[in-house]
Amino acid sequence: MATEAAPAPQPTQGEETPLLHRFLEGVGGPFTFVGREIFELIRVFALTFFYLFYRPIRWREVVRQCYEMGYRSMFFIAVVMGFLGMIMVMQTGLQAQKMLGDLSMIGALFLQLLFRELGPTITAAMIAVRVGTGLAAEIGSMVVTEQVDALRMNDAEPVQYLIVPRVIACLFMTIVLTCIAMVISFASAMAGAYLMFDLNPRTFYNTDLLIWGDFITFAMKSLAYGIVIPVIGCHAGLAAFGGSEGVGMATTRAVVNASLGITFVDFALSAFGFVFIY
Amino acid sequence: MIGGRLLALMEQLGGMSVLAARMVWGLVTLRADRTEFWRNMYRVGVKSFPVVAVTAVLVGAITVIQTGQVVAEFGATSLVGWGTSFATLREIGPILIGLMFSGRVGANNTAELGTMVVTEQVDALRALAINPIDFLLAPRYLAIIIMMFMLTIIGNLMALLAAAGTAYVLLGVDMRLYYASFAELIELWDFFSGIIKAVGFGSAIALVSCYFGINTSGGAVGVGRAVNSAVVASAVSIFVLDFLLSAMLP
Amino acid sequence: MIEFIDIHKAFGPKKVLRGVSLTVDKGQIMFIIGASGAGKSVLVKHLVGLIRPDKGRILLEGQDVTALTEEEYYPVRKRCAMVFQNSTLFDSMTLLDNVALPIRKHFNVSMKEARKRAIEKLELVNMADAAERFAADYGDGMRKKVAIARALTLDPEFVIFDEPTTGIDPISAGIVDDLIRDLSERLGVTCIVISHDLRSIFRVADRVAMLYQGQFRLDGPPAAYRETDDAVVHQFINGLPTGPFEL
Amino acid sequence: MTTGHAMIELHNVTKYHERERVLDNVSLVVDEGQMLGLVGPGGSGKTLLLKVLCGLVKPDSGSVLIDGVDITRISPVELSDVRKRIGMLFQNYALFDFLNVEDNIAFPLRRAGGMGEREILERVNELLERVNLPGINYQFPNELSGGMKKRVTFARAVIAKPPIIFYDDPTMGLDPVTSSKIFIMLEEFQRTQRTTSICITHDLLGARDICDEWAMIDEGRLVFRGDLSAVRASSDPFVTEFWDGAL
Repeated sequence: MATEAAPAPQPTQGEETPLLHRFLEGVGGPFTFVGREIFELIRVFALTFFYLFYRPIRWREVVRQCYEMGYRSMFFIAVVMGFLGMIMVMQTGLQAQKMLGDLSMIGALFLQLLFRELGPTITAAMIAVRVGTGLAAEIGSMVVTEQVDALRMNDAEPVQYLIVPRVIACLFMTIVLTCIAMVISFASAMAGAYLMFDLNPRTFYNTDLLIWGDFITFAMKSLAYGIVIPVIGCHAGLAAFGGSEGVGMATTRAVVNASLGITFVDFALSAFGFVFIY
Repeated sequence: MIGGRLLALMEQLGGMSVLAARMVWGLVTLRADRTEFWRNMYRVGVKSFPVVAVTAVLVGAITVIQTGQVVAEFGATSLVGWGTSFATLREIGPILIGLMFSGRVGANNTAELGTMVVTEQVDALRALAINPIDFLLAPRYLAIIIMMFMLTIIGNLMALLAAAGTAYVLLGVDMRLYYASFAELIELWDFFSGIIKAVGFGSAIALVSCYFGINTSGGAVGVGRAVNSAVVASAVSIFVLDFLLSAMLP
Repeated sequence: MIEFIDIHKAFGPKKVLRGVSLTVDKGQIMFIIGASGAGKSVLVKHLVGLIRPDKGRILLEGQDVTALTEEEYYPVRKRCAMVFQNSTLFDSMTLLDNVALPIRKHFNVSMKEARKRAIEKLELVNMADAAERFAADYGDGMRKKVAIARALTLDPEFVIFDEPTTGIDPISAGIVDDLIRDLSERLGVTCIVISHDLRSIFRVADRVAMLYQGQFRLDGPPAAYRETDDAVVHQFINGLPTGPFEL
Repeated sequence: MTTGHAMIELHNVTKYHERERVLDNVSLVVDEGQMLGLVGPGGSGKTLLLKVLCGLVKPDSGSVLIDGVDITRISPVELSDVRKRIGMLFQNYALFDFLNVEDNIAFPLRRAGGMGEREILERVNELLERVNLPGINYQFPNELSGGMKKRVTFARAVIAKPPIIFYDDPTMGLDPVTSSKIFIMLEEFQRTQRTTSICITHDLLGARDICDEWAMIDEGRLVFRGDLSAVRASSDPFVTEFWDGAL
């Protein structure tokens, strides 16, 4: 429950110019908004973490959510990652041909980039779009039709009853989907390289550039995304209010916050990876 | 199952092309509502600028970390400027800004249209003998495309600045050197191809979000579902378009 | 006058209208009542082309308006305005702009002229002082009045009300009922009201037709409903829980 | 019928919504076994008052006593125990769309625990019989009509035999016949279980003879409290205008 904002202190000398007041509010506004948003996210995350160990987990619901999130978004992610593979190969191939003349290293370079950056981040972006919005829409409409209030009346805390299974399922599915997506992406890249620059797939597939650091970055990123996406999606859903318009706002908020969240985490972990691992 | 899904896909594509034709027709014959157009230009543009700006800055930094590091490995630190800005201008900028745009603008557009359909406001428009496509959809379609075009230009600029900054901080590449390699190796065409892609993404996002918005059904749950399918469809169309445009453009 | 001739309409397996015929004379307040989902608003939406019939014809002052294209329906809709159940005002605009919108779109007059006419219409429903406010600041009754003002901007001969008093409190419902009565007397507008609000039926209606299982069960003045011997009508009109009436 | 033991007490409860008082110093006492009708214009804070009574919303000031326990000053665990003794019929049904009718109705008992599965199912079927909806155990909420959903929500609210029940506009948007069936069900349950309950409604005609006492709320303030005869005797224009035609 939002605490009551303390009334603004009365200015001592004469009437405070409303312009200054409004200006400060204008400047401060976005920061307080972002601040409150982050604070609420941390609160939901802490609650989820607490309930993870406190109450029994509804495993049947987790499995159902895995199906809902994983299987249903498989086709969509496969298409996107397939195209991604081909696009990256085409771009790097064209430039490498123009600049360096030799194409042998494309495969290795692409694999490294895939592990470090493209694989986890782009898959997570797609999961944020498909699953993040889905969660916000589903939970948002449950809030708007007062189902969440009904849950609370029957001693089922929404975070524990609804969100914990979804977070676990999403975490698990993010890792699984990222691996599958990378295989698909690499396969289509290999095909692309063969078709466009008739580069022999065997030379395309070489892993000498891969170092342990890449696997660590990959694992860190997928784990982080796997938690960030559902928490943001569910939080946006829970904060919905006011009829169908509320559900609309919740879904928009989910996809924007999730995309921003992913970009921030990507930046932080890439910087971390760069400084420590390479 | 596969047949059913393909059939649904074809039906959607058909519906979208019909809607696109009618929207463009509404624009060409200037029947689209001006005040609605300017209102949307403000809402789409100004409201999504901060989000796009933050994404652009982070994208610039991330590009430097990834591609810069590869180029440095080859010892060609002078090429860092070229490497990152090439990738940003052509590929990563339009895609990531497009994804953020499809979230911030596309989802919002679908949600708003969906709510108007579900609360019978669209029926009210038709009952007042006002064509909803001319009044609601055509202005939004144009506003989203124009705003995507402008925001990508600004986004690219911010991404490059952020990239230059990160290159200096992380790789110690001097700004002047970064700018030199940028000015020397980047052709104007790299910049334009990125912008063409951005406009392509913008029109896809606008069309998809308007289509799923106006075809919403089934109360509050329907709005949520419409936004979900709109954002998914925008993401797919961004990558498909990117592939096609990259292949066609030199 | 308006004539519905033998209208059939089904949504998938559910047959909503089974050969319904009705004539509405000019200048009277016609109520169409029946259980929710009995097809009341479906029937009326045929008149303005929001729904197309499977079978049957609709005549508006002799002109056949059964299956026109969207463009051809525009003149029809200018003559038959419609007020929806949840008073569909556009939240992004002020009340004045809401009412000025149709004027601006149809009479290509300057914005100032459109606003002036809109104020006149708002005075009709005595909401003129709230012109610059937004819809969200007002309760259901007030919003409904503005929605009615907006429907009047095209000076229609017929106004259709889709459940005007459902889900709003008795005071606002009373205001809306008086407004409908006022429209009919002062402006000579023919009102078709879809409702299952027993209070407004006996307070305002000139003529009442009851739709039951896709057919008209009884069509006559409100008094006919008081002493009807038809068990189904009797049960419905008095809201008795037991009896032959089923959904 | 009332034993004079105060079951529900509100002492000058106030709630702000962005610097505006949506509940303004409300004080109310409902004795055990009594049924209080809560009426007032749309958006006057009726539903909010029920949510405060359920502990779903925390008031900014004032105290809320359920059977002598002040729920604004107890721990969440104790609060959930108090809630087990409260049944709530939500305005837009709040049926879980991921559960079928049987699981929806059985949900409170399964959550509370301490009862065998067989006995729970027996209780569910008995209630379905009572609301004359036998055999729809495996249907899902979206397949039901408005009236059916109301009855399923009612069954869910009363299955755990709570001593207190809150009804949030149980007959909104329903036609007269279904509304009176719902009211009959409420009254019959009220008589047999001797529950204390508050019923929000706009259908004064239907609820008139069911509620023992009436409370009227306008813009967050309690403006009237008394039984039907007090309503008839009242000179306050707000009361008389609100009730005209339904007395």
